[in-house]
Amino acid sequence: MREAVAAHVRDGDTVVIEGFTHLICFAAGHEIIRQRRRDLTLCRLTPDLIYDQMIAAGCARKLVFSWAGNPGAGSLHAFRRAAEGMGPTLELEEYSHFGMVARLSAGAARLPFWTMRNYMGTDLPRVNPMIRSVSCPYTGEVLSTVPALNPDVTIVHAQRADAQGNAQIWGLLGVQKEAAFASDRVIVVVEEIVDESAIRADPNRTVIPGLIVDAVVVEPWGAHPSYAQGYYDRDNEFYIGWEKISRDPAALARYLDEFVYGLGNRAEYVEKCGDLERLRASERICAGVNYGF
Amino acid sequence: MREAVAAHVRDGDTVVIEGFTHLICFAAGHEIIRQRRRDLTLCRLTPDLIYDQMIAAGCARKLVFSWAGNPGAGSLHAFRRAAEGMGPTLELEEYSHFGMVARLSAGAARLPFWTMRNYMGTDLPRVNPMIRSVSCPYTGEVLSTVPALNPDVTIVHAQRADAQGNAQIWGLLGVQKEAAFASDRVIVVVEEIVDESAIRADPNRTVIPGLIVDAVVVEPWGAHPSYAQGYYDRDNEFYIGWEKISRDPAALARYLDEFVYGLGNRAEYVEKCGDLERLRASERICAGVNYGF
Amino acid sequence: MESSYTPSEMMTAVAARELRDGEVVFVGIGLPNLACNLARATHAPNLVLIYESGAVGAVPERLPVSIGDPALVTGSLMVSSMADVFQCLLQNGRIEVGFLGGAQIDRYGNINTTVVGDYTRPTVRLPGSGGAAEIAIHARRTLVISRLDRRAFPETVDFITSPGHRINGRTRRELGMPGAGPTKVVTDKAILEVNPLTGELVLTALYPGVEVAQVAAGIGWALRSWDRLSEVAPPSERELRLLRDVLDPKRLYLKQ
Amino acid sequence: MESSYTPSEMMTAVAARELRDGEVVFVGIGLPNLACNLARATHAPNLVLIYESGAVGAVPERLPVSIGDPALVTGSLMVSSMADVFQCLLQNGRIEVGFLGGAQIDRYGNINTTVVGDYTRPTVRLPGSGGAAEIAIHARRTLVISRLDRRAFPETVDFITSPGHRINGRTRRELGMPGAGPTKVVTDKAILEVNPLTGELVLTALYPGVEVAQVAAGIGWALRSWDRLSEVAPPSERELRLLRDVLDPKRLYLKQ
Repeated sequence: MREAVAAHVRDGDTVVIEGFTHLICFAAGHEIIRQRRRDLTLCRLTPDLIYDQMIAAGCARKLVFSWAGNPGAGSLHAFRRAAEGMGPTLELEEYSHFGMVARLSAGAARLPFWTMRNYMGTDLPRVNPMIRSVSCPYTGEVLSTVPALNPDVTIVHAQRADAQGNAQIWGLLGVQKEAAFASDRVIVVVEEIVDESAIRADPNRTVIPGLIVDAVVVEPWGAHPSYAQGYYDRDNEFYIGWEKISRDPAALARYLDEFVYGLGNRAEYVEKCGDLERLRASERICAGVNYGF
Repeated sequence: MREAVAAHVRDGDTVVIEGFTHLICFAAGHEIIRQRRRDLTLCRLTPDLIYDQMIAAGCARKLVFSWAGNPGAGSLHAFRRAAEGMGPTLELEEYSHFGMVARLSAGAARLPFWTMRNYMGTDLPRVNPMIRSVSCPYTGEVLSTVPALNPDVTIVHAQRADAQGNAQIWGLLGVQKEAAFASDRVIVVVEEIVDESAIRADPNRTVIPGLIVDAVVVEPWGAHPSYAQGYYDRDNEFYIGWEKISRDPAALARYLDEFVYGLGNRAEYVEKCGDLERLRASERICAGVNYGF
Repeated sequence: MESSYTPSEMMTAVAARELRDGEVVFVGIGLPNLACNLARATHAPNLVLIYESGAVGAVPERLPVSIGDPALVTGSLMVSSMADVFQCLLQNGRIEVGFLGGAQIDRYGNINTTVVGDYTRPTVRLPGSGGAAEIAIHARRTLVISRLDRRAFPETVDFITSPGHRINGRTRRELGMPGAGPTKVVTDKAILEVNPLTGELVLTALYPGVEVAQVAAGIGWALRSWDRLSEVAPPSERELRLLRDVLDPKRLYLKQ
Repeated sequence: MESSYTPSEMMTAVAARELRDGEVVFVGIGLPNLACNLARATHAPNLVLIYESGAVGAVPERLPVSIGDPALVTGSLMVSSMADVFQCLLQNGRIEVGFLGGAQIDRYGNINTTVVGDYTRPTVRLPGSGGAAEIAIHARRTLVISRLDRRAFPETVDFITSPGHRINGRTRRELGMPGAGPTKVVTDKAILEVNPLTGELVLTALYPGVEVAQVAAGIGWALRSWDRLSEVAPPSERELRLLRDVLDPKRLYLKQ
């Protein structure tokens, strides 16, 4: 991970670490904090705890997002302090979920914009001039548009991939595929590396092809405290506990010292977290299908 | 199948029977011919033998397509006779594959058009006025557009589905998902009906949700002479043999009499075809994945 | 005390009754999720639960702690990419009921989940839209669940995240919105419904033992009400048993 | 007779040599498929084969009889929907080499697979574009495989299905095409390449024992050629052994 971040994440980059609740790559976020990247434009539908930590650590110049809360547990206070003018300045560019999905879809297709029937009656276009409109060449209907989002680097956490980065994901898929195809560089982080033959045995499960991947990193528990379907559950206590930590800048600083700066890598994090085994997933293995002909 | 076609396919309808080489529902096409539907607008990327037969049978008023050949074996002569003015008149509306995929993508999203960077330098827009252009509200770039395609009815063949039509497909996916979501009515035809629990055991395999499906039909070998991954191989001899049959209108009429009009249903077709077992797929079953948490 | 119940339990029961069997519902976490599962366990066994995270036909074995809980995936009918959720399901018009909540809901059902105060210099920065803007625009109808409070029901919201029935005097039809918007607001004391003629939220039904004045006290504008107000039945024993013993045994959401 | 070989074998070997290891190739059925698999078996083991049907990283265990052959899926790295193939792979610029053939190829590399004669009243109705139009526009470069024949190489095509290097005098750049287009035409007697200055296809290399006049005889315009023509090496023993014993043992495509 150290090498992958050093090689592919640069100061000033537009960075996407995607994963909707599922497979959020905290391992990569922590490494970016450790390497003290600066002036990043961080993009995610839900900034979540990972971007709250990166904002607190001073990595971010700008945030592009659609829902900035602590799902089911409260606020992202580092984000809120910045947004409410009580923290470091942070530029905000705000859409809805559909808008962010559309921006990445356009980026993946290498089109300059994406069309939606959306935003009429909302104040979002008033505060975000990048939400515009286009007239249908057939019906004349005016539809709303968002510009393509093409990150410098996208980091995707997957359950498994082969050495070339052919990555398979099951459970919630979020916008990882679109983000990866939209990006100039792609880092795939996985719970486990498998032999190419395991990928080839079930090609319909592959979400990201190795041909667009620049680096593959194995990082078990790399998505903790978020979850990896079939590997480990969400550490909900940590999410609830974050409310208290992030509310107090000093406590947040202590957390970063202890769990990020104070550690050399993810293995040390896993060890420091102690009993993560309590989150280990139960077995609900599905049947295979026949690819014969 | 008789009931599903009687209830959902009407004279004058815009009909899509999709499946790119894989899972082409000949069973539905034959039933539509048997029920003597007329004035249909038939849409498919590759009309293939099924639409060549429906054109010969007089079901079609118009064909919307992007590649009208007999893959690897020659021509679709019923189509050619019509197109070359030596058969019944058939209106043609022609795109490229990307254009047809884009039309169905727009239809599925219920947008009036879809945007592409395509067609510059080709003669297609000259002969098809529905290929137009739009200016990007951000870059000013002029991009090409195609109008949404929203069929009255789409027929999709899948390996399996539950009684509600939650359909799972593996192997080539073509544009079935887009076609189904774009359509007012959807008929799902499957090799086998499985219990809902089998679908729920592997939800990432589901391509079409039952909530958009109007009828579910079980029709083993329903895609013959095309194939169903994991069930049976393509009957390539039939595809090669079609060249000779379709070249001669009399021979084609005899084929329809013998294999369509002369039979009451798909079971009789399977019996008449004789030894289809030679096409039975070998076993290449993949491993399952863990959906536990 | 078997007849006593908390406001949350009442709101959940009332919201559940709004759902018809077989409907396709865009579900949120908390009370909406409980309402949907209560409806499934009672009068609407064929309700199809869809979460913006992509889980379709979810049958959560545990109370989901987030909209992307793994329990929503395990045993579901389909997992959709978010692009498909918003384009092929929501924009396609397949969602019959959406649930919305908000820090502010105004006279015309406009909802604010973005900022309290000025957008560029907010006193309170809220999470933002998430999928709320497009749900309010596309769902055939949306249900709002919110406790009465003058701050929560101002005359005008500070920011329109999710459009209601009048936006600067313009109707949803004039603005081209496919869905009917927030037709009903389920509060802790009463039910408000939109007056289709004026686009205004009006009082249409009271919970047992509630006076109109108590409701008006929690509303930031001159609340109008139907001449004849219906009284809403309290949660039945069965509803309460399901909520307490099966759906939220730990009282995560139903305590108050 | 071990040194003798068919034109198809020569064309396949020549096309295979055009592919570099690790390249991402949009493959067609027939000779292009054989050329890719020959390259994989010789100098380009890491070639990534993509079929418009959606199979990515295909390793067909048998000679595919169609672009959607099940053998292209079994053991492949990924199956993409066709929307992803055209938007995320082709339009995204990930395809480095595309293969095209055609009933007509003109002086400027424009290709016709749509109609012979007038579009509305064709003498021969051809299959149409399929993915050819977008491949010619987006693939970083495209290779054309076609036997020489005056009817197949007219001065001007009857219909431009896949654009070449000059369209009514306009260049690809002027028209905004991302890819380089058909840079090389592999025929049964020689290799034609585009002259980057004029956009015209010119003779650059001859096959063993072929005279310029024989090539010109199969071209419908005044064919220009480089001053110094290189001679193309015939298929090696190894190439022939692979083609005959492994890749097309039934001689489906290599007979003539």
